[in-house]
Amino acid sequence: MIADNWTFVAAAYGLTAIVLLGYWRRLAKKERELEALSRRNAERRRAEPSSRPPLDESPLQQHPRP
Amino acid sequence: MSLDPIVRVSDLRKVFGLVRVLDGLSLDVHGGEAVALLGANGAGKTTLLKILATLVRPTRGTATIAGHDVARAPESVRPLLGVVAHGAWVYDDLTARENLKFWSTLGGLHADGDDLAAALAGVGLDRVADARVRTFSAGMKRRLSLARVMLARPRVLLLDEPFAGLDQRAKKWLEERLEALKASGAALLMVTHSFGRELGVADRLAVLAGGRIALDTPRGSLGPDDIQRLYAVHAEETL
Amino acid sequence: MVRTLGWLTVAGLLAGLVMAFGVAPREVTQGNVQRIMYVHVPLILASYLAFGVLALASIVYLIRRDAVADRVAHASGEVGVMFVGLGIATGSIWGKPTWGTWWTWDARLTSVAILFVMYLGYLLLRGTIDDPERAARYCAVLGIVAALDIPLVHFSVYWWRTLHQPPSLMKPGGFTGSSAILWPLLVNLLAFVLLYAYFVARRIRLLCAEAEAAA
Amino acid sequence: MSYARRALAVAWKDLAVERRSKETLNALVFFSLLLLFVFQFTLGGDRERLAAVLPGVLWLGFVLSALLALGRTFLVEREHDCWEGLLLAPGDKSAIYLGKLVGNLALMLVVEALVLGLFVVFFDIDLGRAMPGLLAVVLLGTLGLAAVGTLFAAMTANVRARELLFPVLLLPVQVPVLLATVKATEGLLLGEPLGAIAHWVKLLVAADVIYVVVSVLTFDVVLEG
Repeated sequence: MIADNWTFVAAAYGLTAIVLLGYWRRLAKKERELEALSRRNAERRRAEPSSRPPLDESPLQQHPRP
Repeated sequence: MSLDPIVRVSDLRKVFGLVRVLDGLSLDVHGGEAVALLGANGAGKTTLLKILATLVRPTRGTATIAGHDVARAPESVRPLLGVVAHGAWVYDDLTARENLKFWSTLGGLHADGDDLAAALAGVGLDRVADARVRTFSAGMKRRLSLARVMLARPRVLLLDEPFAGLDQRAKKWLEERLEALKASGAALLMVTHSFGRELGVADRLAVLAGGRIALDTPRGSLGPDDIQRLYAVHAEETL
Repeated sequence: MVRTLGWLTVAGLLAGLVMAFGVAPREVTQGNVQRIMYVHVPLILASYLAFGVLALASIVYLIRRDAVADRVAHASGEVGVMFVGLGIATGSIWGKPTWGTWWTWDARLTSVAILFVMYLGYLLLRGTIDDPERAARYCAVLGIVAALDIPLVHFSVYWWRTLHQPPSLMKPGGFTGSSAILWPLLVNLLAFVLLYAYFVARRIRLLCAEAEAAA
Repeated sequence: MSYARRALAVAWKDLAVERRSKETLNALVFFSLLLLFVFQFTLGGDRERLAAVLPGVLWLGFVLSALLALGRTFLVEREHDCWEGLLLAPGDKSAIYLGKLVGNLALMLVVEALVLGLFVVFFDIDLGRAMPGLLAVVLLGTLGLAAVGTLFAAMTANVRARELLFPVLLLPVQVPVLLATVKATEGLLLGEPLGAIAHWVKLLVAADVIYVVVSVLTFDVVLEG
């Protein structure tokens, strides 16, 4: 009967809990950030509806000349 | 000039990241007609060509060539296309004849030795047919890619600054080739920056600004300076 | 909908814990350290589910070019890699007291490690390509190739191992399949499948929101 | 049947460009000489150790040169701006894939023959008995590497950090092929009959079929630009 090393069991379950919670919090945080961003965009868009975004063509992402 | 246009673009929009490069662009080109597309750097001229060439998907709006949608049915559009872009699509380590043979085979054409020789002679490369393309000048490479295009006898020709880097003799020669293609019923859409003799081929001028066609006028008797003025008015006003 | 799924998951996980520590017997040969199995095995099986869903979503994307299918694949890949990574970690934590070493080239751990690296590559590819449409297409192809590769990986690793050491089916150190162990395992498996579904749903919603914000 | 002609045209073009420029071939020849010296310095002296490690060392040499060769598959298209030309070629794009695959296979087999030759000469190994079996294993293994390698080369051709991304994507997927080839080679060099490594050969055949079929089916999507 080998010794009951609960420490290993705790480590395994603890690590799993930490990582899963961490992922959950990251999701929640990103959702909040996005919420704030879209609210700000909505306000900005209401403030000056007629403005046209700048015309400088960003480098074509389709075929960047490496 | 045939009646209904071969190339129809309606309300085309293309967004790169946050930038609306094309925003509600509409343009038609008929068979046997050449349209010169002018516009400031970055106005979206090359993007329009790439969308028509089925290389880039539009964000919204439709573009059709001979009735086939370039985004949904690229396979039926591609055999109709002749594209002469910045890159001349040539392999430096192959000879002119080998390049031509490769592209014609890849295009599914059954061009035999004489067709290749005739095409090379047509673009004045017969003497250097078996020389490595590595030794060619930019103008010669452009003529080789034009020979490639003419072999396929395309119904629509998309040209991205075809005259750039050519000397006077080569420009005159290219002009004749494009007139011949127009006469054979092909539709030409040519992006260009200069207002000089290159526009001789064009039946219509279109100025692209603000993601849309700001001006679309038959060239008629307009001289280089009228075009310059018209361009200045339309191209700058919306920047 | 997602909120109820969330609470259901929490309930499932709690039930799993109760089963793992309360109901499940103390394993004869290994002692309590064997309870790690109730989190290690479900994590790995759930990750297989994730990679299966990823492959299916990739096929749907290639056929219908439907952006949601691509997001399902993306979300499933992310959660799958996290689960399989945790599966490896818990497996090696479990291996330490049982075999005395953190890592052994045991057939199951080896093939799981290969999956981990393969699908890490999937996430890397997705992160490298800026244009969303192209990223979706390439990742769909990789998702399918990787899924087809899983059986090949399993066969090759098992043959490679069995020539030297008897295969350990479900967990390191042999598997005494008695029903007392089976029920806690099934409950935990259900809990982790629910967790997988919940995380994927939240991640898809986030991806949709990001796409809208960008448009 | 323009499909076959187009595939052959691509293969011919790649081999012609390679024969004339010899860029990749030179790099690979130099690389295998380098490999030989490194193994000579580290393992040369002790014959038993070398014999035990030879299968792994041999296939390590093959895989590394495969990575070099496969990573450059679409380099000529990118450098000469011909990528769009391939995109606009009408018809089924998998013809281009098969053409590139044949080109890659030819190049890799040449280099592998060289590496094998160098090993036999410098380490004076007797391959006599193992030869027919080894030939089959090398062919099947190389096809496995090239099939997925050519597909992933197309995927990573226009991507940032492609030199890093290509091996990271290819190697994990190729673990079954690597395991099978090394184990089969080991069996052959120990003089075991072909029967003893039959299961590895079957795995290689299965892997090759799967890889080629899935690559042909999905190449159109990858080459869409």
